[in-house]
Amino acid sequence: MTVKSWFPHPWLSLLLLVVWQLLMNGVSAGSLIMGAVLGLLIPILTHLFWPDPPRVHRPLVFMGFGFRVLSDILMANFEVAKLILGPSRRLQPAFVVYPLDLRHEFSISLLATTVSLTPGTVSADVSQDHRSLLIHGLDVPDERELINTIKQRYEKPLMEVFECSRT
Amino acid sequence: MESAIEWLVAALLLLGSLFALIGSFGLYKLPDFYMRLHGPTKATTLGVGSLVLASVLYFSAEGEVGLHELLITLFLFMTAPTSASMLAKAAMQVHVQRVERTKGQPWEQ
Amino acid sequence: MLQNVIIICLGMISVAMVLNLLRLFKGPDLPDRVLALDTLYINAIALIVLMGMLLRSSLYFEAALLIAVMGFVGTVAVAKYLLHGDIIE
Amino acid sequence: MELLYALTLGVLTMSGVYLLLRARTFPVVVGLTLISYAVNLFLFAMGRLHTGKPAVLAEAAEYADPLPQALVLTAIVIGFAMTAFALVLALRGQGELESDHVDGRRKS
Amino acid sequence: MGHLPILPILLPMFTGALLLLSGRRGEGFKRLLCLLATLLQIPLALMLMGQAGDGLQVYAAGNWMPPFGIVLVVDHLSALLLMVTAILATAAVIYAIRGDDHLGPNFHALFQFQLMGINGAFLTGDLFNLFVFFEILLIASYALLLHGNGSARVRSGIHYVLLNLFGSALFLIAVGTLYGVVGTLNMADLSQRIAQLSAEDAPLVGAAAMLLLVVFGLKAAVFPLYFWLPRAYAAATPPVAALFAIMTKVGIYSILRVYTQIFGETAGPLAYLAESWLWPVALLTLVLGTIGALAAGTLNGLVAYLLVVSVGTLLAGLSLGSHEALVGSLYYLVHSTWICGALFLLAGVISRCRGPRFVSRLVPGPALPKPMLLGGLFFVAAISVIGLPPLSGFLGKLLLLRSAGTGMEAAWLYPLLLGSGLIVIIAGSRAGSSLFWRTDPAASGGEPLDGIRVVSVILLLLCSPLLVVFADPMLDYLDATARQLLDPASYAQQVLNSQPTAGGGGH
Amino acid sequence: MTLALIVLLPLICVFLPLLADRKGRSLCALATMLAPVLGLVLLWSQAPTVFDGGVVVQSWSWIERLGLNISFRLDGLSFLFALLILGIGILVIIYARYYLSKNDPMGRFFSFLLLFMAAMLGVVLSENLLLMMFFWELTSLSSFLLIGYWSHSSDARKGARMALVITGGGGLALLAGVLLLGQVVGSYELSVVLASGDGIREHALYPVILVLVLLGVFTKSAQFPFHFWLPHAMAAPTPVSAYLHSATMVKAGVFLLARLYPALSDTDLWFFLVSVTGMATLLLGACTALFQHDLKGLLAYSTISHLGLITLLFGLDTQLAAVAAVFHIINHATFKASLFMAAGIIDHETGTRDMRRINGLWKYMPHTATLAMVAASAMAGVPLLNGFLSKEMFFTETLQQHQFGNYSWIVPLVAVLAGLFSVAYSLRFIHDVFFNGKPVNLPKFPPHEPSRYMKIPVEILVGLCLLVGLLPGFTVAALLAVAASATLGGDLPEYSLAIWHGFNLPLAMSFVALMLGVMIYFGRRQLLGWYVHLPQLDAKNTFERFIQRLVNLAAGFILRIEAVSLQRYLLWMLLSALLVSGYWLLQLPSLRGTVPMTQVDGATLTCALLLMAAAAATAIWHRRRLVSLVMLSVVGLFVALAFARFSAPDLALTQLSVESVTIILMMLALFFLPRTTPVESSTWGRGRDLLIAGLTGALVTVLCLAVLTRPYDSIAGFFLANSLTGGGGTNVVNVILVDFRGFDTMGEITVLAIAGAAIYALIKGLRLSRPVTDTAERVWAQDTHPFMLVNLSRLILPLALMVSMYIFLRGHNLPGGGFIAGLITAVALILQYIASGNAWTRARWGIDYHHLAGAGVVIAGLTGVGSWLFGYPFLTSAFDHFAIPLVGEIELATAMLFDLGVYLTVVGATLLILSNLGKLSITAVREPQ
Repeated sequence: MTVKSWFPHPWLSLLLLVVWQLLMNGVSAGSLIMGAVLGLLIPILTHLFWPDPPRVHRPLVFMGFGFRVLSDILMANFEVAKLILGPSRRLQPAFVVYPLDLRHEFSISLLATTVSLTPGTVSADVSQDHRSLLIHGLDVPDERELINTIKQRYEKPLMEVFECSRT
Repeated sequence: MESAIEWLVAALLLLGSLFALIGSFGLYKLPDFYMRLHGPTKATTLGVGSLVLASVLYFSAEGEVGLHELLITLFLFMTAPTSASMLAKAAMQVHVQRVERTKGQPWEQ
Repeated sequence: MLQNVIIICLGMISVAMVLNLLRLFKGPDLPDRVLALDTLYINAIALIVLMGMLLRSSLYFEAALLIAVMGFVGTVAVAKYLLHGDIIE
Repeated sequence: MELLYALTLGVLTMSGVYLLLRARTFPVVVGLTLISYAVNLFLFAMGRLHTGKPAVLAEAAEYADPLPQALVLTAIVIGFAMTAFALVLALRGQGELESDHVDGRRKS
Repeated sequence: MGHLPILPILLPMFTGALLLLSGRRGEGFKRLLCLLATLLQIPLALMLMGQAGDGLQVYAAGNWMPPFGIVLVVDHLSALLLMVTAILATAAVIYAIRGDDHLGPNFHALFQFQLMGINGAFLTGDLFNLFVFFEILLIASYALLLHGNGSARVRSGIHYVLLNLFGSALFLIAVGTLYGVVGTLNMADLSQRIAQLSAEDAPLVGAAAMLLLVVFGLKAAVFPLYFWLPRAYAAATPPVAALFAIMTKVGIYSILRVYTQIFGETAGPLAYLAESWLWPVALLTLVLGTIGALAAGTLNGLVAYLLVVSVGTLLAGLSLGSHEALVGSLYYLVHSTWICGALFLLAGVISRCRGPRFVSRLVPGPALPKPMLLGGLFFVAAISVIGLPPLSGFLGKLLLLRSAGTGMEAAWLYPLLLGSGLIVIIAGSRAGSSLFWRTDPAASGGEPLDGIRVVSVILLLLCSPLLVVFADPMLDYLDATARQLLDPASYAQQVLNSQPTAGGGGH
Repeated sequence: MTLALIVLLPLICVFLPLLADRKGRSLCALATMLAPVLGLVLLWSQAPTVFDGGVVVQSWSWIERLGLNISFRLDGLSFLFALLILGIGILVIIYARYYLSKNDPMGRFFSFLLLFMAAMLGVVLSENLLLMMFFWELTSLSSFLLIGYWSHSSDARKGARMALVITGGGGLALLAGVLLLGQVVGSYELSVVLASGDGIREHALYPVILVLVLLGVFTKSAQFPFHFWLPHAMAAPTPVSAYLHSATMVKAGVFLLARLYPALSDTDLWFFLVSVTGMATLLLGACTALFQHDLKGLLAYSTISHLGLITLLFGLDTQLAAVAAVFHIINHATFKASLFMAAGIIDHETGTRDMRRINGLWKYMPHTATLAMVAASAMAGVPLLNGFLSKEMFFTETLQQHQFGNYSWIVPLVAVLAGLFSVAYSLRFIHDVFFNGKPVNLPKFPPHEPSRYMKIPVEILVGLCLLVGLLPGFTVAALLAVAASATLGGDLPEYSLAIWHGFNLPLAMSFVALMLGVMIYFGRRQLLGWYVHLPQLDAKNTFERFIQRLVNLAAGFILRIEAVSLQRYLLWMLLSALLVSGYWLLQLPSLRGTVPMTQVDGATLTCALLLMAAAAATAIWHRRRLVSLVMLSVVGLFVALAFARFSAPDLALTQLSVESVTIILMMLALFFLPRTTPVESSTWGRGRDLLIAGLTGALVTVLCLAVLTRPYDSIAGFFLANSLTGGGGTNVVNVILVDFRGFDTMGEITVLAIAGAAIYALIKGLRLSRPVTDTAERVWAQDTHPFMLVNLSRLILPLALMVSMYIFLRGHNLPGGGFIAGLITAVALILQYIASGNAWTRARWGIDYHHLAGAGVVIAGLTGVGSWLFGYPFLTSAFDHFAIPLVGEIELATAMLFDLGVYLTVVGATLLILSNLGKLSITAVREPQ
């Protein structure tokens, strides 16, 4: 029995612990103990379903990424609201094929999620070989710019957080 | 209840509801499926997000400090993109109509 | 004041729901309808959160949470059906 | 409110019964589901309609009647089991009779 | 503390769950377990029948007293029906373990759950709990009806299931309305509260009660709700069909329970509200069942219609409402359940011997093995079910006819009941002579005769002469049953005055 | 005990012949004879009492409330009949021993015979009328078996069925009559019934009773118009005919006439019905007999005619007529039994019964011929034989009666007519068979005398005919006297049994009958020629055709009203529900009660309207099933919102989680089903459905509104008050579920577990064709495991488990509980199936869901049983608070353990259902045709 089999997803365990505190709507000794127990038990129970968990290398960068996404969401919301309320004739929708540098499944899906969460873009599909992402944009005057923005703002930090060893 | 918080809650509420409404309006108004797909993201993100925040503030002010409403947003952030992607894939499979000026092609699977 | 704001918000969400349902009826394709359903679920979350505030009760939180956790399952199921037919192959 | 509620149930029931009277298994099952929604709402309403009085004990002075709620919970679960069974039976019918007609007719 | 009243429910429940747990191995073990659990029901039922003499046994689940908690109430009627079920089920299991259980998975578990549902329906004193047990027995019956699959079963199964699903919806509406107006679910409490109902609310309760009648009527298979039955029962595997002989009786039991105990003489403007509807319905059922029996093209079909006839007959008796009529009906109920069960099993035996080409179709087929034995059994069963002497059916009919007096009721009942008897004689003699006498020498038969299956038939058939021989003690018991049923006030009092078990700990 | 023994002995010995069959035929016959011989001895032991005019009654009470006692009665009449039954029975047994061929299963024959004998003895010896009914129907049943003994022959089968239907049906009428009689009299004991004749005759029900009883009598005794079964019963082996159709079974009817004579007779109705029927039968039987070519057919019609004669006698308004009737019963039994036996011998030796072929047998079997000729002469009423005596009495009585007023002369005329026919057919029997040239084409040739023992019974019977005919006073007088006096229930009128009464009118009638009969016989060829031109009414085929018509009609009718159509059944059900509940609702004084309605708010109104719209859309778009399904889930969502709106968070949660599982389920099912529904019903049909649907909707609305606006007083307060103190939880709904009404929940999870097991059974072996193209007729996408979904599902599983844990743990105090938690877990797991496929998931989660479901039920059940250890009833809950360092105070309740059972069952059953449904597409795919 290795540590790994007893503690297969450290980050997941942490996440679960936090979620439990949120669920209990407060932190107490009882909730911490229970959260810890569950945070240990559930990953053991379910790790077979998640054979290839991601490794987080730079948690701080990740947090920064998180805040950036949140603020982007806020801004994009207003922009898109304008687009929606304006005449839809002027909109320039587009399908954009976005070439992926990320390789790990989890980070790719994280990127796709991010793209979808920021209004104005929706990641429609991931190619079979996981090399490109199909994005639909509500109003895309310039595809290249969109790709660049995503690369810079989202893919790069994710690369740092999850896949720095490889690059 | 302190009025500052009250005002803040009210603002958040209105903001959230407004965005939810705009999202649904987009869903109703936009001309093709792929464009309509963008509407609900407003509702999920800012719409529900602000409402949840308002709720957290509101109940905290009432004395029930707690952040558990945030979990709603957490889960929505996880699930909404997935369903959007699934729907887009489905739409591509069934070849729904899209406006002609759309640049690029959805790829054939 | 807050009560009134909440009621106004409820009205907005109601309108949003009506719009969703209109889209649901209009279609024209199944993905449109499912998308409308999905949005309806999200609006329902909003509605429940508002209701909880209106009634000053946190007892409705779980309902909203549950929609967030499970609401998409239906969407996913229909989408997968359209994609692949059998949703559990 | 009560009138609105009752009317809603009426429409639900009506739609359900109309579907129930169709000749194919799937619409019938959908109809039964609608009817069971209506019935659940009906049973629930027998504790009368209350706003903001969930039967979770706190300092409140008044609570909704918890008993119908418990009954409805049971009814929902049972209804779920039954719907599942009916659906699978419809499949069995399709497989065995090569038709989804409720009477197993091949051609209408 | 006697836990006896709940055992008839718990025993099959645990057995069923264990059978689910025991996986796919150990078929022999499963059979043994199922048989033992079913056999144990007989002494349980007998003990309860014995106890019923000391007055009502009220068992409060969770130690919550009525009207708040759910109570099981053992009175003469429920104990009697438990016994009827136990014996019928035993025979069905004995038949089933010779191979019919392997036509599909999970047979024994479903069988036990079915018993649980039936027993629960007989025991419970709570209207909503009755619904729950109805659902248990229904879902188990859906599965059992379809056991073995095949197009005929699926076809009639779809009808059976969908009709009953709608029936369940009506049940809930009715229960809901009753609760919404009266505010309680316990039958005893209902009966007391309905006695004090205002005239303003009475029609609402009346409507709910009549909806219940439709639901029970569907289960009991009365006109015009019985149409699903003949095809479904004829298609079911023999042990299942045999067990189902009690299912219609569950409906009748519920009618009896609800319309004598809740809407009995104490119910003011609602007193006996079902009886005026039941009388014509019962007679129509009797007539249509008889016509169906005459038209039946298979032995199974014939038996299924005979079941409908028996339902009509005993419902007619019940709607007469008098003490005497109740006694007669109950006697007939016991008799018809066992004999129809026996006939279903016998039809199964015959079908097997005639092979899949002929099964129980009433056409010349291969000669049957041991014609004296099989023919004799059929003869006895037919006599009994037709109501010819010297077997129990005759006594049952005598009791019923006698209780009709000499008035208007008799003028309807005599010709219909006896005319039905005559038609059934025709149908029965045609069936018998086709199956046993008109053999087709060219046809090749099916399986050889299986002794154990025959034993199961004999077991049930033996009940018929025994019912005649021990008619007097039996009627004494039924007399007490009827007295209890016709005294709803004392029933309500006894149930509501029961005391919780005191002791340390707990709440 | 004696009387009971007489009846019971043959019953007890029923199996003896079956056992003895293998040991040899003679032994078998001897074993059979044991019972009647013993019975005869027992009967004889009672003779002194009977001949002293006494009545032996022995009774045991049996079912008192029914008035059904085991009581037997022996008086003159029953003595006479018992004697006939036992005596002739013994002779028939001897005869049958030689009659039956080696191929016939003798044991079976004799046990049927014993059964019949017991039944017949029961009929005549019963004191209780209900008891008599037992035996009465038993005679029909056992005769059915005897007639159908040669079951390979179609005639035998049809004859048997016909006899059963007619006599059995008559028996049912008789039963009704007897029941009514008993209700009128207040007792079923004969002694009481016979003593209350006046009361009966004055009762309003008397005509009904009489008609019913006579129906029983006439069918049994083959009276017109029910006579036709008897000739066809001749398909039975001849010993059966000799026994049943001469001496016993057909006599049961006239026995009953005699038995109930004191109670029912002596009214105009009785005399009219009985005598007219008797006359018709007498004449019809005698006429028809003449034209039969079948030996036994002739005898059968002759029997009918003689039974008619007896009936007629009972219907004449003189007391002496009844005496004559009893006398003729005795005589007919002896000569007819012997004639049947003789006919059987002839049949046996020649292989045919056709009189056109059997001729001139005198040459081959003179001994038998002599016997038959004597018996036939007795039948014809030739002087010095017993038949003559009773016939003289009969003629006398026809002249004595005046019941038809001016038309009374008809009766003697009919008597003479019948007499001359009876002479003619007797003559035909003698002349055609034994003389009249040579045998034609006999199957067995040459015929010869049967074995010695076969003739003994005939000899004995013929001897009796002679003895009675010659010396009536020494032989039969005493028996007749007691029997007749028992019949009349009082003193006997004056009569004389002398052979010679001097030249009188009856003698002249006899003479005329004899002469004319001979003449008719000689003119038989013309008559026969005339007869064949008459339209032939074959009763058997007519009857069969009638029954077949009846069956076809029934089948057509059943098909019409039961028309295999679920829609029809549902309509019936809906209409019944509407009718019965509408009947009461129309009596509502006012739809709205006293409670005022609450205010509607905008959001609720909108949601309600949306709910209605979605529900209607589900129905409107039902042909496009996917669309309909999407609408359905909208409805589900709004229902959940409604629950939340009206203070039921638990329900909202449950509804939501059930909703998602239902959608998955329906999608799974829809894959294999057609995607659209064809248009099938007509506009009219749809309109009708809409109307019914609307009415049902209205019913629900009315019920709902009426209840909602009325005050009520419910038991809910108890739960609110005791939830915390008694159940240890603040979420009252949950406490009700796991504690107050935990028993319901126990049942509910059992339903789930059953559904799982049932669906598993239903899916097993199911083969379905899999659609190869999608909704737009394109091939399905190849991407079976969508990338985003796979990744999401992996993350969401632990989180969802967490949530479900949370929901589970808080259930007792806040909205939640085992059921919802179970569904969340199930959905999270199902998501794995959807995302990654069945095989992938199964490889990682090897649990048999049967076990999970079963374990859940067992845990919940054991929790309940656990309270027995503390002396409490099932499911009594216990809870306590424990202080744990650091964690603080926690509450542990048995209800939680119970809830764990619920949780496991829900997970197990749901996954059992869904994963098996999902498996369908891999395991059981059949390519479309």
